[in-house]
Amino acid sequence: MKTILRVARLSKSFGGISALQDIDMEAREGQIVGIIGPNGAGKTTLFNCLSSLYHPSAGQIFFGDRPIAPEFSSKKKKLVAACALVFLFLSLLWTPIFWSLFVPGALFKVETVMLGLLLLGVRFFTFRGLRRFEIWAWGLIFLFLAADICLALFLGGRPLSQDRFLGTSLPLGWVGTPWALAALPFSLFFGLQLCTAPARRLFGFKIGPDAVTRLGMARTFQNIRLFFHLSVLDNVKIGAHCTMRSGIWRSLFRTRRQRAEEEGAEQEALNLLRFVGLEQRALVLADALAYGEQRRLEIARALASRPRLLLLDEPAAGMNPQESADLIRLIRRIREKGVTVLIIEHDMKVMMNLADIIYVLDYGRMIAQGTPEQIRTDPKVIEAYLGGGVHAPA
Amino acid sequence: MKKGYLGFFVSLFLLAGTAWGDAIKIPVASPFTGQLASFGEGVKNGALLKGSEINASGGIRGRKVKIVLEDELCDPKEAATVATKLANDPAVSIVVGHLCSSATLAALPIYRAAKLPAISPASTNVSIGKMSPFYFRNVYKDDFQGLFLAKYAHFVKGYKKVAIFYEVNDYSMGLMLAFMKEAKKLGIKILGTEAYTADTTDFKPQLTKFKMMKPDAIFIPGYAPQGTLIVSQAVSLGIRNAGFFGADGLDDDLMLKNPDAEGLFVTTPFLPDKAGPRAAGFIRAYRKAYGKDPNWFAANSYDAVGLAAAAITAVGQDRVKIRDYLASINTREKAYEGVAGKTYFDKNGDCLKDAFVKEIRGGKWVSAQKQLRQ
Amino acid sequence: MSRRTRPALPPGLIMPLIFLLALLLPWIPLGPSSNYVLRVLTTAVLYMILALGLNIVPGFTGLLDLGYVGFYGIGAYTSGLLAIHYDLSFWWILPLAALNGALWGILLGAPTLRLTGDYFAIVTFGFSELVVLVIRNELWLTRGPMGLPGISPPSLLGHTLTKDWEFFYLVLFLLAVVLFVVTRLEDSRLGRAWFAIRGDEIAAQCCGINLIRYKVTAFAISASIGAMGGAFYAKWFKFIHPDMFKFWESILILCLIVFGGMGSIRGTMLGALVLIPLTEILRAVLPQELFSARYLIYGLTLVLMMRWRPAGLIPFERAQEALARRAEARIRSRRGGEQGP
Amino acid sequence: MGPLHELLDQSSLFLQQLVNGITLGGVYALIAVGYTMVYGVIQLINFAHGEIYMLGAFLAYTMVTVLHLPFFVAFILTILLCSCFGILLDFIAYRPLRQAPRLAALITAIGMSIFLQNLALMIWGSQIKSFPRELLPAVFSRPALVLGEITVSWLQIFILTITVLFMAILHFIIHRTQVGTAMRAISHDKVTSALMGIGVNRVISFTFAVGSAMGGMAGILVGLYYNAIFPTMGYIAGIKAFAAAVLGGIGNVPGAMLGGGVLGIAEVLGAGYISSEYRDGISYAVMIAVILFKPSGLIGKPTGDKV
Amino acid sequence: MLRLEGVHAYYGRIHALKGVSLEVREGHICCLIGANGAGKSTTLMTISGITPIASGTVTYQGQPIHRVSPEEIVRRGIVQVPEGRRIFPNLTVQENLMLGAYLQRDKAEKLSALERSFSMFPILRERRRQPGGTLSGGEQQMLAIARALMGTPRLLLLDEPSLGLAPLIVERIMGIIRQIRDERGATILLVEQNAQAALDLSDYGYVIETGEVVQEDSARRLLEDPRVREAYLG
Repeated sequence: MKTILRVARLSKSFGGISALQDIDMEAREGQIVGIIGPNGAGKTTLFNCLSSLYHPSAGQIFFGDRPIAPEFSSKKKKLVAACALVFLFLSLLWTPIFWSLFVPGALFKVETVMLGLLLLGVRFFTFRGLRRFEIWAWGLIFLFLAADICLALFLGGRPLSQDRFLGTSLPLGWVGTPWALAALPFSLFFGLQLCTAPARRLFGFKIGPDAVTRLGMARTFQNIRLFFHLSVLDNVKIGAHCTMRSGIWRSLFRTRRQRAEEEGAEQEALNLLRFVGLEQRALVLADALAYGEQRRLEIARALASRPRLLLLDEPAAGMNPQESADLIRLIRRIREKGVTVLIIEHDMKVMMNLADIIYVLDYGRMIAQGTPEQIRTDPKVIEAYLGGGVHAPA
Repeated sequence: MKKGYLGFFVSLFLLAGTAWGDAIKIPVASPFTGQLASFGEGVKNGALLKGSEINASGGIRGRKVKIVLEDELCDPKEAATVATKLANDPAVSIVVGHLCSSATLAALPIYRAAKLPAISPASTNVSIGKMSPFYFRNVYKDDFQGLFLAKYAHFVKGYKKVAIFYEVNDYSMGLMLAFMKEAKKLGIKILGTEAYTADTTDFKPQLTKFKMMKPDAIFIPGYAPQGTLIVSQAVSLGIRNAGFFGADGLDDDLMLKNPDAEGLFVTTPFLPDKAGPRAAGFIRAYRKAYGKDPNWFAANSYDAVGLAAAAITAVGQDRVKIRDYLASINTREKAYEGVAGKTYFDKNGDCLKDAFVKEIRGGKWVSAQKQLRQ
Repeated sequence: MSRRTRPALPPGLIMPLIFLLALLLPWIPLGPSSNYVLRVLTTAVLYMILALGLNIVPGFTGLLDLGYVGFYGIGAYTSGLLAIHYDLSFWWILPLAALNGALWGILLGAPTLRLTGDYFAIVTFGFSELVVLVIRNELWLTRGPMGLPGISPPSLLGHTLTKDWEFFYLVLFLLAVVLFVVTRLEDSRLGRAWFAIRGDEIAAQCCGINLIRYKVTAFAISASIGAMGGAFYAKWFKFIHPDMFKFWESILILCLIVFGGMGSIRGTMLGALVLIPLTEILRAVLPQELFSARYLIYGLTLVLMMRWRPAGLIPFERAQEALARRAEARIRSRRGGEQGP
Repeated sequence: MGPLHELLDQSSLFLQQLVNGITLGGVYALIAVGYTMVYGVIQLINFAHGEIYMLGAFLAYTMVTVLHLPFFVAFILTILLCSCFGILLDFIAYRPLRQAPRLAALITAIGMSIFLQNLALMIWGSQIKSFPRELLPAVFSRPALVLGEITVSWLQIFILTITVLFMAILHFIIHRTQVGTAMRAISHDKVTSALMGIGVNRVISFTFAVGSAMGGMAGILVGLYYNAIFPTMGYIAGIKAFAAAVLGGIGNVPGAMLGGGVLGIAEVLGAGYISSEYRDGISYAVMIAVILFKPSGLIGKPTGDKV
Repeated sequence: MLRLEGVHAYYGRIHALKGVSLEVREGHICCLIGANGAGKSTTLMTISGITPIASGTVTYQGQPIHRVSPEEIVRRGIVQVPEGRRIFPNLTVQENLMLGAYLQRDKAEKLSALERSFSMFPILRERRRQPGGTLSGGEQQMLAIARALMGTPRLLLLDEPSLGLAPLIVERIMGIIRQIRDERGATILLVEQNAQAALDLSDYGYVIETGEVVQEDSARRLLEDPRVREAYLG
């Protein structure tokens, strides 16, 4: 069996309080993996890290062989910081010089100094963004280049005196234009370089939750997050978003391809709804569903993205025993479809007869892992879970 | 009032055009509310006065005249709606309006399409004239006024260095450009130009700059509400030995409340004491009706209504004929004798008129001792 | 579907029928003021277009956009400048204006759409003010406060449009185009993604929807519809002025969609159809001093609607139910087809 | 003119602009406090705050001119009325929407702002009003300090003193008193605050009252300083003050002070040195830049949204 | 002392309480156990007056309190320690505590209450100037309890005090709860998932499942009940 998910030394802290510490775990294809632990043990935080809603403070997450949360070695961090710093200094020096090339004496003008100071502030934050591996910071650099060019165009032919009605100014800077044009390919090249794959690999940008879903990891939420104002069918079709391709133009002209795709998605959504037992309710709005139905709809929506790994966050919460039993059967059937399932549950009973392997979290740490049998008898688990001194029935 | 239409949409639309019975309608479109309402008030008073005078002397061809006030807030959009309303009313054969140039420009295409002649008593923007053969005005253009002011500043006041503080609007900028053009010719040095927008109240940064330039005078080609603030803020900043002057936009009693504005002078198309004998009766009647002196808006709108009435009297209510009649008043000899001087039109429908200068002395508008004749 | 009430007419027929009625409108004899009525109706339809465009951002994706009038202005000035300097035909200008609107929509949207709701609203507001400032101050380009007079009227097959009914038909045609675009998008992958974003951004992300991309798309489409409205406006008024694109316009359009129902296409149109002629009625009914304060009523509308009927006259849910009904019909017909042969 | 002379001129120009900027900044700060406090407590951009500022100016004007009250009585009464008005505003417009989505509250705020602005337009008309000088304390119109070309008026000193004084008082209220602690608690967690027995609505009303009082006071001061009162004055000033609040870090009183100062100086220097046409644009641009690049402001703390 | 009868309440769209009835006697520690999402926290929130109830009654010392504002409920002596501690992280420990005595107008009284809580939780005295957010989980829980005690409650509602805490600390917290009952004479309603710990401590227990009370008995008997053991004790 191939490993589908691997988490290594994952830590996450919020403002000094660590919610997760050094979590190591893995899931293999076709398994049902359980994560248990008392409330507040950090289970949902772990899920949020997996689905990239949170970015871990340290550690790595691999989905298949793709890194979801790449770790930045200190060496790489230093490299990026150095690059950013060099760029910043260059652009700081460069802007006034660049301007003064076509605005006579710009280097010594109050305007240049003030604008320079303003840009200094902006660039400082860019620098910070760069160090934090935020992709927008690179976008900003792009923007700076564009701004310099625009300013060149804008200020180019104008005398910088207040008196623009007497001066003979041209609408476009005929002096600035060649410079701007010369700078354009350079900045384009530089910007494009950053968007290409090698650059991404070097700097290791974070990827968003949507990208994670497209890679094949879907999830449900502990407190149900459906699109309550939309119909049940549309909820599932939204789940199938990343399996579809048609964009604006195809939608506008209802091409045959788009219609076929829509039809297919609709059919598949109906099948999924039948799978979770909601076929009859397909056309009502989601907020008209009962609680248990909403949970099942969430699962259907997650399945619609054809995931390889499904994350279920306390799917049995708030269900009565009958409903939880149905749910367990449903999860088994999902596994039979070849989907790996990762479940958070604090209810041991559900997990014991469902999971192939169980990880136990407590207080942000992984305290045990193993088959349900091993877990049931692990003294550390019993202590954490049931409070000291009591032994669970074997 | 129009309360009677408080019924149905359709009946309202149907009736809106036709409910004034037999009287000849002369609509007057201007801002009667809003920021520029004080200008509109002069227009309103002048027009109503003329209307009642016509009626008192037996109306036009025996029919009464009804002055209909249309408020357009000096907003181009409103002006266009009002213009449509008027253009589609068959009872309307000529319009008096609009006051603001931007409103005029918005209404123009509509009047032109409806072949409805219009006379503006106050739109001074240069570009209006060429836009439509159906448009006339009995007020001078900005370029004339700016030129006149430059001459006055040079020959009468002897200013050498002038700073200009203009508002970002068509009126103000047109004036400024005309002034600067002439100033260059006359050798007045323009120290600098600064701008402000209508909703600004803090003029100190720009004024501080002027202060350091030490101008002989500051030219404020704007409107009175801002003008008075500019003057008092300038004085509070310590600009004491510079004069202030403006154009007809500053010609408002609002300026009089400001003790710092002493000595400020403006151009105006109409001066009660310099106007001819025809004006004396008008001024008397105006004082009687409204308890104050007429300003130039009142005089011009009084004349514009008079022109409209004269046209209707001459050729009846056909729009095209009225237009042709107005266009035929094209020499000084054929000119319409109004209270604000003779009015005759060039081929663009613009007119050539004298400008006068008045200044604030002792908290009152008085005509300047030296006037400049064209 | 408990709340469902079946309309007397098949739902697909209502819109064409209304259009047909509208087409007949100019020929109803309304006496001398019929042109005035037509002009008011043209304004109402123009605002329908604008409201449909704005609706895409706050209605479909749930972000408050206060800068819509900026795109409207950009469209109007694009149209005016192209008409004056290059003497292009309206049918070239229209797509170019839309394109320019979309371009600025993307430029503004890409960096700002990651902001949370309030900040986004403020930034878009700032943008629209900046647009007006630029229009007002860049004399070399826009003639600034002198306005842009002398825009040639549009023409069709060599015939220049001048009559009011011709403009009415033109704006109806534009409305039909916009309506086509909006309804098609509403019931597509794109529309669902927008609705998902409106419903719950985090869940939407976890469904594989790239927030920024779809928000920017929505913003660009909204902007280009606004710009189209502006292009028509310039050609219709033949004169444009920076004062026409003040913040108030944004509020007015927002008011239309809040009143009609954010996110519901029919509600949006209804809002425009009710509130725009209302302005004209107010002009006739109110004394002049009160008329100048008519925005008081719009402000009050916003407050009261939020308080008592936040979903508007035709709520978003109703629109979604209509979509579900359409899906139902689709599924049923498909089933019928399967069983047939 | 020698170069030395020119240098002197240039530097006194700069200093005078600085003085202008700081005064303007003080005014912005006073208005910004209202935004900052309300936003800090209930995370609502109270668009109508600018209108309270406008009302403050109009009320004082009416009291002085129509009711012929002495200026300082009018000053105090206006502040009181404004704070009552703030409470009323909260009660009528915002309280019913406390549980509603933020979009609804924001739209209500915009609606309220437009409503109030037009109400003022209806009551007082759109023309610019100004305080009659003879009814004001004479000291306001005298320059306090003339240093060469630099003039500082008593009014400027008065405005700055009041700004600094009230900022200090507010800082004290928020950090040293029980109701201030309650405000900070509510801003973080309304439910838990209620569980502590804090009357949440009452504290929010108090916040509105204090913020509105500041806004009203700013209105009077501005009315005096520029001598211009008109219905739309709250609109631009409100937006700029909001920009100042964001710049300093919204929800943070010293931040409002700092932001107001920085924005005021930036605006005045911008108008003085770069382009007076784009003066408002400078504030908008600063605001947009801050929101984009550092939404938490200069000295605010970043707050993450919880998933 | 406190009695809920047929209480229905909605949590957002969810019908969270479907006719809950329970009773807390003076001087008892009473516990409410159940799974996540069963409606335990909602029950406490309805008692505190935060969640409005759709139907049913809540009476406290013979008076109905379900239409009373949360503030008034606190004034009458019902104080809740909410789930997840919910201390104010940006306020210092001392400010947090002082907020607990918000309704107490008497300054001296407040200070003595502060002194009492410091003597009960010496660790808090050491950290009085620190922002609440910098405390560890256990300390935060103590702070939350101490804060509630500042209001000198007669009925203390505790929502999952053991949440996310290490077993040793849970034991300490449970000890403190008992101490509160014994020394302060407060009645306590405890909501717990950790059924073992809760039942060990309590006099009487209720089991709640999907918004309904399914079982009630004295704590000892519940502990021995096979169904409870099966469902909640693993």
